[in-house]
Amino acid sequence: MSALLLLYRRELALLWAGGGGPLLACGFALAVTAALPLAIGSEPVRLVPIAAGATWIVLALASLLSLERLFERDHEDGALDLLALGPLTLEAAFAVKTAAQWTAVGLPLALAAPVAALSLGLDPGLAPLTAGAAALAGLGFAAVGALAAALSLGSKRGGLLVAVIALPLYAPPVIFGAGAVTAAQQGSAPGPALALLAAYALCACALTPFAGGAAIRNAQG
Amino acid sequence: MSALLLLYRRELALLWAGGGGPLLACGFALAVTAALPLAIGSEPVRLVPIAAGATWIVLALASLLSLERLFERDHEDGALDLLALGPLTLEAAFAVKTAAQWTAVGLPLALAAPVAALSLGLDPGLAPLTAGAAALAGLGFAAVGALAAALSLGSKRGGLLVAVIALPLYAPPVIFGAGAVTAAQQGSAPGPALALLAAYALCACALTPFAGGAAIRNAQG
Amino acid sequence: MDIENGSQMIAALHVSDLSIARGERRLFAGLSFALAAGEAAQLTGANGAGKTSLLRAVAGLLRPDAGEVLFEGADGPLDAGTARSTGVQMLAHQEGFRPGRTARAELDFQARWFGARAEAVTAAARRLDLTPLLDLEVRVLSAGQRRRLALASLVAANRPLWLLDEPLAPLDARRRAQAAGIMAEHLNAGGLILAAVHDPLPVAAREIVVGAAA
Amino acid sequence: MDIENGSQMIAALHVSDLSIARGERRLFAGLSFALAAGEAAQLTGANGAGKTSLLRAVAGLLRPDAGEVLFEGADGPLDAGTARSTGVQMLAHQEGFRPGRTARAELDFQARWFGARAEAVTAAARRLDLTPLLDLEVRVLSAGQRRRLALASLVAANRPLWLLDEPLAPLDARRRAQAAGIMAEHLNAGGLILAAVHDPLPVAAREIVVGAAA
Amino acid sequence: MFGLANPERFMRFSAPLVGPLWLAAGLLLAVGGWLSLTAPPDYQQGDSVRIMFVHVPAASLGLTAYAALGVSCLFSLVWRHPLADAAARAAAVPGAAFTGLALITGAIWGKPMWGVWWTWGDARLVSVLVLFLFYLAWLALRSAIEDEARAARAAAVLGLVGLINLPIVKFSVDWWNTLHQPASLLRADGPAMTAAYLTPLLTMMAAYGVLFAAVWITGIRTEVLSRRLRTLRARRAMEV
Ligand code: HEM
Ligand SMILES: Nc1ncnc2c1ncn2[C@@H]1O[C@H](COP(=O)(O)OP(=O)(O)OP(=O)(O)O)[C@@H](O)[C@H]1O
Ligand SMILES: Nc1ncnc2c1ncn2[C@@H]1O[C@H](COP(=O)(O)OP(=O)(O)OP(=O)(O)O)[C@@H](O)[C@H]1O
Ligand SMILES: [Mg+2]
Ligand SMILES: [Mg+2]
Repeated sequence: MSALLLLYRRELALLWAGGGGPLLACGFALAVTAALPLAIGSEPVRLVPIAAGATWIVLALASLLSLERLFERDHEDGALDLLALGPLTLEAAFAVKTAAQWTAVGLPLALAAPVAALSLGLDPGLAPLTAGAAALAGLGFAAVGALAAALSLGSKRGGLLVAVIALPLYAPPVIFGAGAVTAAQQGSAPGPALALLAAYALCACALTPFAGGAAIRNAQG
Repeated sequence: MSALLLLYRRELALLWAGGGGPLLACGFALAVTAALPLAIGSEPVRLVPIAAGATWIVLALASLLSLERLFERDHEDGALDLLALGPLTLEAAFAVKTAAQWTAVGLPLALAAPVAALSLGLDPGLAPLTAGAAALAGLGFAAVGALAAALSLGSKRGGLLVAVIALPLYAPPVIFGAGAVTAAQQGSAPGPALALLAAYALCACALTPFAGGAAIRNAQG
Repeated sequence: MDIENGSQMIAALHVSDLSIARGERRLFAGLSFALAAGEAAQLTGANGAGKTSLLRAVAGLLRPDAGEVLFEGADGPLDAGTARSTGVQMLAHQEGFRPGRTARAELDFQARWFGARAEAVTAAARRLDLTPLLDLEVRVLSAGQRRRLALASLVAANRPLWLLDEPLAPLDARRRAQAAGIMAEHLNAGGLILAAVHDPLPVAAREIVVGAAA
Repeated sequence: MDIENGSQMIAALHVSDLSIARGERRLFAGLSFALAAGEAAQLTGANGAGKTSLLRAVAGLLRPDAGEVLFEGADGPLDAGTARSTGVQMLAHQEGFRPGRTARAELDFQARWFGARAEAVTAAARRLDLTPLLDLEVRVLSAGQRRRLALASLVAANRPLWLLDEPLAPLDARRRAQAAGIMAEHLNAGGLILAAVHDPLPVAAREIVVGAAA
Repeated sequence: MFGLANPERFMRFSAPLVGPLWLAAGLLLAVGGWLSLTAPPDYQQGDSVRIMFVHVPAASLGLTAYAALGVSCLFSLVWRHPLADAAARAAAVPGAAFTGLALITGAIWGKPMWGVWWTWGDARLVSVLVLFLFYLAWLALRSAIEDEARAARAAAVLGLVGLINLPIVKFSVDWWNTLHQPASLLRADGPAMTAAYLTPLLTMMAAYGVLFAAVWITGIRTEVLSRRLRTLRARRAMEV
């Protein structure tokens, strides 16, 4: 128990103070949202229909960015070896890292998501739904993102490899999340899409630790 | 002369085989473009007006992703110290790195840009213009991105800090580049926007080496 | 400074008929030795002979080609997984500290991760004269200061089996003497030390030659 | 194996009244010494005394607080920038090799960056018995093999002033003897060596104590 | 100016200024606020014209503060002026706040005037946003590097680079066709505005200016003091 907490606190500190940080993730998300109309034109007729979708893509990208460092730095400076010799299995350590990633990046992004969506012209009434769905999606992003980071350990390609592995796995949460908000925007029920989103996030959390643990063990040679 | 070439070949090899690589950058750009219609719906009325803008944002993001490693790895494993003791000034080394980044990431992305734009419904006749403008913008991205990477050396934040620094500097090429294509799409002349784009890229290439050299020297303490 | 954990404690290490290959190359084969509580062994051998690889295999970080690593407790054989997750600590070339964090945060995490109590961490830091350095980033520590930080985490966690990879190289003369004292104390308390070295360990230690000769 | 470059060649190094501070702390002050062609000096001092920092200041990688580092050629003072970019090579703890590239690629780049010709690189690799290792990734080399790769780049580039940070620590006995031979040869050819050490250098070298005493 | 290079001298010189500056800022804000509220409503804009008294000085000070930051960065980088980094740091937060305020009030004003909160086609608006992002990037970089001296120099380089944006913000209304009002105050042929608005506007400008001076000097003083504290602590750690 206390080992879980110890590791969780370390990971949180690393993500918070260094390696990304919620402020920077949110800043990135908001800046990209701000840049979007810049490039595609700012007429509401253009923006409103894509508000939900664009928000989700931005979320996915922002969660992607700090992922690379989740395991790689630990691998390079030998800390991953320490983790392997510690009181937790690598599977548990992987799960703790996922949880920390979600707390430090996913949740703050869930707060930034409604802001981004509103600035693109989303109906303010949909803000709570957007935040909730973003939090759920963030859980999925964190889990499959961490798996991608673990799989690309020790490769020469780093960041972009993580992105390329994670991106297809990010598609379902993006589709379901944006789908839920778009459905609500068009007056139909967001429930089904939300249920799919939740199912995806939970399955990801339940399954990725096993694959992730194996991936780390493999990278240690 | 031969030192320039030696360094350029090393940087190219690093970017090509490792740390990103044109394939991965292009893969990322195309994957995001493919995800866009998933999120915002695939009706041409939605896609066509944003084709140019979305392409440029995707380009900017893709050029952002591999930047972090441009100097950071060299800094961490001590290679930056070797560069400082070598036959070139750090300013020249910075310029060579920028050139390599452009060759390895900017130019391949310039080839991917028309593909991405066409898949979003851009008029095929505009493909050459898109590629040319993307190549120019890529030069600007490479220069100011390398500066951002050099400035954030030795920081605790890494990737996202690079993004936050680069973002305001990326705005002009995105605006001018997307502006040129959009202008052509709407039947007016892309010339003025292209001229601004070229001016920005050239100024960036001429000025950033000085700032970048100072930033590297500073990081070495 | 007695090593706790009762029956979970590692009382002996048996390496039998171990063989390790890296890439297409076999580093060594048929290496066997045993190490009992209170004993130290130093691995010697040419560069690239496989000392570091052997340490990693004992720690379970590298899968050997053939042969086995067995841990024995006071009451008989221990499960390798349990033994490693409660009884083994390794000090590698790369100490595993994150350069951007403070020495205090890193020592605290590492030592407590390996089971140290908070007071033990403070005591170990004081013992190794690290107290004035604890607020510095690990990045700015000198090579020897960093190594002392790693030693402090070993001392604080006080696990029975220490795997050390050239532990004394970056230390100055005074610190080497101090490290010798720490190792001797660990052995007296029933600990085990397996160290890869180029210069002889400053405590009585059996020599195990790794490589061609093995 | 004569050192070339005629008048550009560093004939002496003068460090005068140097003082270095890191963070809020002054490491040492008023350190002066000179080193002439064919001479070696070893920097000794406690951990954290500032040996590595001094080497970095000589290399121009660290701005000293006060004092100067002057280079002298055969015909008089040299511009520090030119002297450093043509005459100085440093071997730090971190050898500057990229783990994911092959030893061949890294040695080739590093040596030629410092001015070696292609044949010199091959000869140096052969001399240090690296030829069979050249196709491996740097990541998988052992600590000693990696250090030998760095020595090969020094030998191949053959710049006059070598700054070495604990150069021999990870080497086995045979390689230490070989490294001693290489250093002696460098000094005979008119080179200069400034090394931070904890164990004495295996060549005749003046001792410079860094830290409190200075 | 160079006489103040010495932090001691600056502290001595600025100590008696702090109180009066805050006082003056408070007074001017009160007077300016009253004048703004009692100015007659505009025949076209009605009461929303009052936003001008908040918006214009905020935008103007956002620019001025960046200029202060940029020049401080120049001093810090080129002459290693010991106060310059503290000055840059102390200018960044109020500068970002003023710029943010200009963005927000501009958006609020834009809704009744142009029918939209925000438009991306307008070079002035976009360049002000870029200015705001520069502030954020500067603050992020300045705080992301642990070593103070290094952080200061890296941030100084970025601050100098950001200076390029200032003329773009300032002259965007003249160089490009924009929705935004062209300069009506600082013009070659004198201000084009009736006295009824000019007086409150100028008072508010003065108030913001003095407020910025007060915040800035206080910030520099705090920075110098905390630096002294750090040095003291480090010295004590050495003695132990
Ligand atoms: C978010 C939107 C806006 C931004 C970012 C913005 C920004 C600026 C800036 C940077 C200045 C220049 C200050 C100086 O030169 O010292 C300025 C001045 C001014 N703005 Fe705005 N503005 C915005 C919206 C508006 C709106 C909607 C109006 C009213 C129609 C307006 C009216 C003015 C006026 C009258 C001036 C003074 C011009 C002068 O005398 O130089 N602004 N604004
Ligand atoms: N993929 C691979 N292919 C071939 N050889 C490999 C591979 N990976 C590792 N090796 C070799 O395995 C050996 C690893 O040795 P190890 O690091 O265990 O040596 P060591 O005894 O610790 O040496 P040192 O004294 O230099 O630290 C090296 O000789 C290395 O070249
Ligand atoms: N920002 C900082 N604040 C305080 N002290 C610092 C800072 N940066 C470096 N130092 C100190 O400066 C010294 C650097 O020493 P250096 O690495 O030069 O030592 P060294 O003589 O090479 O030691 P070793 O023998 O351990 O390698 C260390 O004592 C370190 O703690
Ligand atoms: Mg080894
Ligand atoms: Mg040192």
